[in-house]
Amino acid sequence: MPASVGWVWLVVVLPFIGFLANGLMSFIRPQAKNAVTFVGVGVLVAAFAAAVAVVAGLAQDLHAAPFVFTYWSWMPVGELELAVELQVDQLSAVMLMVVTGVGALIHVFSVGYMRDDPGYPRYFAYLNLFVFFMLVLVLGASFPVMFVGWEGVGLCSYLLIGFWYLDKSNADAGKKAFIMNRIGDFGFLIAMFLIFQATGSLSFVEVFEHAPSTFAINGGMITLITLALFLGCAGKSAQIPLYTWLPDAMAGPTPVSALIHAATMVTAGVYLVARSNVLFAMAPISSVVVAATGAATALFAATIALKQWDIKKVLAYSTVSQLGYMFLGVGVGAYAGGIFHLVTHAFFKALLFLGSGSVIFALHRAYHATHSHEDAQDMRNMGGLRRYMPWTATLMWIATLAIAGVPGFSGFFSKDGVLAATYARGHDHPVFYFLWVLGAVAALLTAFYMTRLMIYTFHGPNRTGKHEEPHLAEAPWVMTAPLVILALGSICGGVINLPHVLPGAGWLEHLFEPVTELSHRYLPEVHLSANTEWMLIGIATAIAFVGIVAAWQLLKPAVIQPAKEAPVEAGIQKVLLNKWYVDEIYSALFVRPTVWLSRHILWRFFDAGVIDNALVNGSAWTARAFGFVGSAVQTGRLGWYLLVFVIGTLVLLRTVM
Amino acid sequence: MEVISFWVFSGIAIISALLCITRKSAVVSALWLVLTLFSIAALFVILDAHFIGVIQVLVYAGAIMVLFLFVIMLLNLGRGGPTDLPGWLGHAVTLGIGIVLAVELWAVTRIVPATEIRLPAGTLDRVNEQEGAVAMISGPLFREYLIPFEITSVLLLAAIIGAVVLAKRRL
Amino acid sequence: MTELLANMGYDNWVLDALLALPLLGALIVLSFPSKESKKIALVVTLLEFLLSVPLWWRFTIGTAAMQFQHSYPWIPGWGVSYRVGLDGISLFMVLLTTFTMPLAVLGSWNYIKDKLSPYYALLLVLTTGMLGVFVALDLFVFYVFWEIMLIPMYFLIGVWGGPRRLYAAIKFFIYTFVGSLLMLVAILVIYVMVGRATGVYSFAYDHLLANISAVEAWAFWLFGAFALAFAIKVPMFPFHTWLPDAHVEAPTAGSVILAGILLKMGTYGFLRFALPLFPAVALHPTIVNIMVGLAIVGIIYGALVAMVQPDFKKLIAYSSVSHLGFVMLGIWALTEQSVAGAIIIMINHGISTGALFFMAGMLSERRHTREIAAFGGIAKVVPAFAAVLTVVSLSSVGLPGTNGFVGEFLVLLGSFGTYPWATAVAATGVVFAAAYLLWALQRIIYNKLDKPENENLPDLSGREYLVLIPLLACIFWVGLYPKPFLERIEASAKALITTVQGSPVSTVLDAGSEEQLP
Amino acid sequence: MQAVQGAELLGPALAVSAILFSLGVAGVLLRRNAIVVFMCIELMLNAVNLSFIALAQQLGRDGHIFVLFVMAVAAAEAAVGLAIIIAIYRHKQTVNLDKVNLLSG
Amino acid sequence: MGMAIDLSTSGGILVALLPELVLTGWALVLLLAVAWRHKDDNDQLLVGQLALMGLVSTLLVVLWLWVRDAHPSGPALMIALDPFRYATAAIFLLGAILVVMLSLGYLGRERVAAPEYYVLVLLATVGMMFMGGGADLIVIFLGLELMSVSIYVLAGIDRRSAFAAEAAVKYFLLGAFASGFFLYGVALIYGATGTTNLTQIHLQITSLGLEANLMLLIGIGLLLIGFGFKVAAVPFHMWAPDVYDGAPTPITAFMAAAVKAAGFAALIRVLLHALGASDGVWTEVIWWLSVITMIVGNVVALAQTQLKRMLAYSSIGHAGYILAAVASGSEGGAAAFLFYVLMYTLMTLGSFGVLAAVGRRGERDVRIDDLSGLASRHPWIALAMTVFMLSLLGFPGTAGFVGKWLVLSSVIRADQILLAVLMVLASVISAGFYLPVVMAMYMKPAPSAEAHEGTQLVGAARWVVGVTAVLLLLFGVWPNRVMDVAADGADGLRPAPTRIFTD
Repeated sequence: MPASVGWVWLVVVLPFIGFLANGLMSFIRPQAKNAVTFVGVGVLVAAFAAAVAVVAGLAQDLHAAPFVFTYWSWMPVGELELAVELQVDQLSAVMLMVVTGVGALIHVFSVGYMRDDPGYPRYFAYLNLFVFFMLVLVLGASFPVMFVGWEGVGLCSYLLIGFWYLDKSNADAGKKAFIMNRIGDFGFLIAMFLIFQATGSLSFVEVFEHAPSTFAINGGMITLITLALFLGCAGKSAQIPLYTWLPDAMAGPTPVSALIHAATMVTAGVYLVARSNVLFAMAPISSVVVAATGAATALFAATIALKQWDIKKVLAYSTVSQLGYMFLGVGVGAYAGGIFHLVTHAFFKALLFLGSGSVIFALHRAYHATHSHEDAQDMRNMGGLRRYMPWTATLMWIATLAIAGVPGFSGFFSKDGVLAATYARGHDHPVFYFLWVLGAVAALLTAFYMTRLMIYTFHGPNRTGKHEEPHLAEAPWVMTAPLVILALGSICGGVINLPHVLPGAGWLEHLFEPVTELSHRYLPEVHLSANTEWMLIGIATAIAFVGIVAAWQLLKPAVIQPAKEAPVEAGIQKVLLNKWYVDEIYSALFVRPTVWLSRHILWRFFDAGVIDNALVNGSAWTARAFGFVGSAVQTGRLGWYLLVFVIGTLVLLRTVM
Repeated sequence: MEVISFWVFSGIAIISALLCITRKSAVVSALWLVLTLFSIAALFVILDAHFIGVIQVLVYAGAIMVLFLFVIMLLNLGRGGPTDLPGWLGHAVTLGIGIVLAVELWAVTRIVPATEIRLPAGTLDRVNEQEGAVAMISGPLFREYLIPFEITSVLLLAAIIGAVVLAKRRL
Repeated sequence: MTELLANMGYDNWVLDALLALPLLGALIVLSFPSKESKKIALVVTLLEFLLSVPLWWRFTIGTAAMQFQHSYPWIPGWGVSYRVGLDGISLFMVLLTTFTMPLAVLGSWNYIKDKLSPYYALLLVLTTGMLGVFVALDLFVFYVFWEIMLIPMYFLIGVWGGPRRLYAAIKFFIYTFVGSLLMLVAILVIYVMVGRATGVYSFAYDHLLANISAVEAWAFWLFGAFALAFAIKVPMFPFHTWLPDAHVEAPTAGSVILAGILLKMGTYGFLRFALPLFPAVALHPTIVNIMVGLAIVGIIYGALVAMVQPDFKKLIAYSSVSHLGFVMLGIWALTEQSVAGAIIIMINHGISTGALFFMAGMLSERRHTREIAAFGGIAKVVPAFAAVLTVVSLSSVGLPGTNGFVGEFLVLLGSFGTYPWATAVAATGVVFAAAYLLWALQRIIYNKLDKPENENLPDLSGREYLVLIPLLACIFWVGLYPKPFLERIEASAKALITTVQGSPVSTVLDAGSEEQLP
Repeated sequence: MQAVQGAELLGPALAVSAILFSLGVAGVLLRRNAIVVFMCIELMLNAVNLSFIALAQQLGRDGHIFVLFVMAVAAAEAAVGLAIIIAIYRHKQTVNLDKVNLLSG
Repeated sequence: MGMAIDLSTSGGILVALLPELVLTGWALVLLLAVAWRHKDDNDQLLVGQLALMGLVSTLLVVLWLWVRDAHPSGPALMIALDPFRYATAAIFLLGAILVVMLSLGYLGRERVAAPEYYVLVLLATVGMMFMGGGADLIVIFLGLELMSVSIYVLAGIDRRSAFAAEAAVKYFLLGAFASGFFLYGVALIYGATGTTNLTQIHLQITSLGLEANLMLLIGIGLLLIGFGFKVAAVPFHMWAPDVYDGAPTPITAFMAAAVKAAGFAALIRVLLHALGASDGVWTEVIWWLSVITMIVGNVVALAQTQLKRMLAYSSIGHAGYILAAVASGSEGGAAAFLFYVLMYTLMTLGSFGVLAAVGRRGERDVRIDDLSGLASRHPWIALAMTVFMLSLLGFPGTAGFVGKWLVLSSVIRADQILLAVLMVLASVISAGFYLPVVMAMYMKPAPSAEAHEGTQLVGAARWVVGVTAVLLLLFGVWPNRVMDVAADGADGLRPAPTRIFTD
């Protein structure tokens, strides 16, 4: 085994050290920003370096079986042999690179973005902690260890969404995210219990080895397990019906949205499905559910993204939609394809978020300078910004083209891969054609709303306001530099998994073969004929251009008014603006009834009323009441006493006779 | 002859007892009680307890009832103030209870002591003739029943002390 | 080190010393001026803790037998003897107790302002009472300790408690008294019947356990008596209503001890007595349905009711109902994982809920109110406090990496094999737990800092750090490396399971319980 | 002849004594005048004495002795009882028991 | 094999009766002392001290007989010579001693100028001793009357108090009424068995197979009524609260403890020794009496606000517990009774001692809440009271628990588990009125600054309260010796069916 692979523990530990150091700083030296920066960013860069080393070690034999490193025995009870162990294989290697790489860039960006925030050390502490947990998640060698990271990242997202906790809505958003994730985690737990019942183990290697011998293909057990797992994924990766937390999560600082709610954490679900591809491959029904959910989410979220004015909200729904694509991919068995889209998405979506971040940063500074309290995230307050921040504009255009699927850009290849795989499944079952259509439409909408975002933000007249205009300016290099790197990724990220019709195609797929070979037994890869592929490529290209051009033609940035004098929307637009009222429906259906039931029925009526008053105190009162009766009977009149005496006598004599 | 007299005296006893408990005036009640006691004394004699009969007359009808009357006079309850009898309900309840109790106690009259423990008929008469009415009592009283006899003396002492303590004028 | 102790005969006198030392301490406290009392109490409890620590190493892993066991006759004429011992279950209860008491003393340092000496004396007496319950191996002695510990608690609540302390105190007392007296009858019945059958009249646990078949006919009723006593103590729904009042009115240390240790006496009783003595009844379908059902109801119900409590201490109290529901589920599932998990939760609950009560106490020390609504946004003024509160809450929510997860995971994992549906329902408890704790957390430390009186709260003091840091340490120790705990528990858990499952399921209930009526 | 007589008088005597006893009890219940109540109690005692004598005729003279003691007891009680009644009269100027109910509850 | 006493000789009788004789003698001495000096409190005090000496010396005599294990060489006529007699006598004497100690200061404070008080206490004790030691129904009856007559007077001895007078008249009329029934019972038993000697009655019943003889049964019934009154068993209890309430506090204690104990002693001796053969009948009756007594007593006590009445009702409840022991119909039950009643005497005397210290003029007006804040003013008194309350409650660590435990196990050994359950439920109820006393003393603030200023334990009362409290704790932790003694005291009380004994 190449030695450097063994350094994987270092990758995990470094961010944790950063967390401890910065956490300490936040209490003792909140002002020492340079030290914090050094530690916070340093550990990430170091972790990235270590990760590179690990992957390099792995690269010596790309078909090696997974390396499992056991550190200590965690919960050994009876047949349960649970240890804290990390697993390095091709899949986790890719994730490792994404997490540490993108993570490092976003840390750098944050240095500029959070510069003036009083919570600077705390911010970096949380961010480092997040990376730590994310690494545990992707490197964990068993479901429970993965679960540690799984909930850990949830915690960090909770902390970072509510980073500016003094504003109730932020705290609410954080709580909402955590609880919704918990609903998913419930599924994850159930899945683990089922797996343990079935296989008697929880470590990936053993479970996947035993799976074929343990489960009947398409059997009830395996289906149940995978569905439960997918519930977890839906929670973590914001799929229908548990997606509503993600848009609210934008309450956190923008780099956080980029790192957690676009690039890494939210993709954990996809990773989990890919990781347990064997199980899903053995449960076709669940796979279809996954794919269908993905497609539906992709389309549904895209529709909402069409009418959002908050720039981050647009990106948020776009993220949900893109995650839908990834699930569509892994759902149809294109595990490599799904992960591929995950990687490319990590690049361009992070880029978009960070770009919007610097836009917001600029507006914020402007409004701050003039002490006005406009919404720095509302696109209606932007417009024509390319004149003030050319770098950002250009870079974001690159990302937009990528996500819109313009040929040559990374997003094109990954999205096309997913759609092609879906189409290919079509001859197993027609439903996949339908899913493909959904995906295609979603792609169209994607192109449309992304263009819309760009137009309203960077083109047309500026709507920020007279006094603010002079203050609008490009962000500092520390923020733009990461964008450049990400832009490179967005452009040429596609090469790692080119379509089969191109030379050197499917590198990632080959890379993943050791991971996915088992599943291919049940879900063999179907290769489309070259013509079909070319056709699909053509359609995808067409869709992209149609979307972009349509937006360019239809939308007139000139007619938009700034947010404060903007007219009230109506009709379908209003519905879209209000995200199909899903939040309202949920709260009316689940949240408020539960609270009402708990407060009035369970607590006030049943607990306090029935049990405590009626039964507990009631019995006491009854006893006392009898006591008062008894002492009322004690009238003090001898005649009465004698009467009682004699009656007692009669009864007693009756009994003895 | 004895049987008849038994029934006669029993009748007297019962009737006068009834009157005793129903007369309004305490004095009258007391006098009726005296009559009851007398007839009970007579019954004692009929039942071969001559000495006891005599004592009954002396102690009860004589001493104790006199004491009662004395107290009644002392507290001058002679001419009754308001009656101490309850209303019809009280009477009814009392009557009911009395009857039930009588019925329950009546049961014992069906029982005859086991023959093993019964003396041959007329034993007491014979003892009476041999030892005389007094010796027949005094004998066992000062032999087997010495201890109870002594206790009685202490009892009476206690009673005297008590009566004195409670009744003496000086506080 | 341990050898040295061994040479000192540590194993033979340690339990007696643990029981005697606090009583001695109580006398010393009473005999000194009251301003010294808290120092003395601290010293004594610390000594007690140090004394108990070596148990950890001297305890022989891998055997279910009672260790450190010995006995002296007490009332030989009646087969009563002072008999004590430890196994993998009681070991941790004892350590938990000795660990909690010094913290309890520290937690009362400024909170208690008057009648100091009696207060600390009672704390010490309470220690003996609780330890006695956990180490007693003679049912008579067990009962005596079980009752004795009521009195100090009664006074702690009644004298140093909140506004409704009188009500809470007497409620606590009588509630517990009902159960325990019926248990006394049950104990005596067993004693008499076993005595009749064997000719040996003795309250010794092992003797009664060995000949328990003598009470076959009565098993159902006897189990009922024991179960009632323990269920009230646990407390299981619907016998829980004394808990909120007692918790809310008790002084901080009182709540901590109540939650941390007293409640465990109930679950411990199930583990030590109710199940081993009456396995046949305990495994009877009807009983199983009732117990598991109540456990689940407790989990969900406790969580939901906790969610809407305006009073922080009440919230924690109801959360205890929920947590101990997991314990009961784990106990009744009777798999190695679930039983071990149950015991781990018993430990966790002592640590996490104890910490929560300490922090609730710190809040009310600062603001003289426990209303959640009275706070908000205080993370800004007391960051350290907020951080600790967050960690503790998360451990109580069962976040992986903290102790809470280990316990709940093991219980659920183990129970799932036995009662899949019940466990699935119970697992939803983790969602509700997140709901009520995070909501409370948000309303206390997050949101707008809109109450002027909150704007200059002092942050954690050195003493408060002293209280909290050990608890935090345990939270992560148990969370990350529970192996040492598990390996000490395992043998006893396994033994329990074999004892219980080794016996045929009772037919008492099927025979129709009418003719079982006395 | 005497045997016959004794045998047949036992039952009646017990019956009479039962009736007298019941009458005594009834009197106690009926009357409110402390002294009369006490007299009724004396009546009960006499009823019992009658039983003793009747039984003694069959079982031997122990019964007679018993009656003797009962009389002594009655005398003692009479002395004390009347003293008590006088005492209560001193406080209340009445011996009507319905008036004697300071103590109750 | 201890000393055998021939009761057919007058010498034997003298020895057998020695305790009673000694005590009576002392009573006469006291009488002389009274006649000689009855002017002021000091004279009264002197008489009291003499009474104390008398009681103590009698106790010594009793113990001497017990230690020498005096037993009759032949049949026990009239007076029994067995451990049960000695044990009960010792208990009565102990009770009387404590009562006298309480009274020494009390009478002076309440200005009860009647030195005969002590004479009557002594005579009452003699009566009790005959009740506990009578081997013949006549002796038991006379003892009962001797005790009653003295107590009637003692209840009303405070002649300035209308309450005392009322208590006396109520107690007297009901008592005389009840002894009428008792006597009838004796008559019928005599009629059924032809004898009044307990041993003979047993033999007659067994040899003639009279177990179900109707006359006997009714006799037993009437007897139980008589005893039921003395021990204040519901429904024959109605007198108790009023009389306890009105009587001077030490006498209340005397009635609650010693008088009740005497009633039980006689009851147990008669039932076990003479009527054991037909226990099928009386156990059932006693079972019911026990249940309603413990329930009514405890429940009604819940409603009391006055401390004295509360204690009165609680003593009814305890009568119920002891009846449960009787219902077990075994020597174990008798032993339990001995232990329980001893401890109960201690608790009762102690708590009434505290009551006497807190209150004035008969202590009728002392409400439970009047104890508020006592702990801060008089910590020791409060502590003692707490011990008494917990002991009455039957809480582990106090002798009350051991007593309750013995009763329970005797009941359970008799397979009357339902009775045991009811008993513990009743004692749960009792927590509802014992705890508030503790609560008031410790958990409620004193109503005013000058509250409890008058509170003090005068003279010997201090010793009574202190010693009883300490003993209760001691016997609560280390009851062995007393339990053995109690077991010895009940030994051989119930004759084995096969024991033939020659007349």
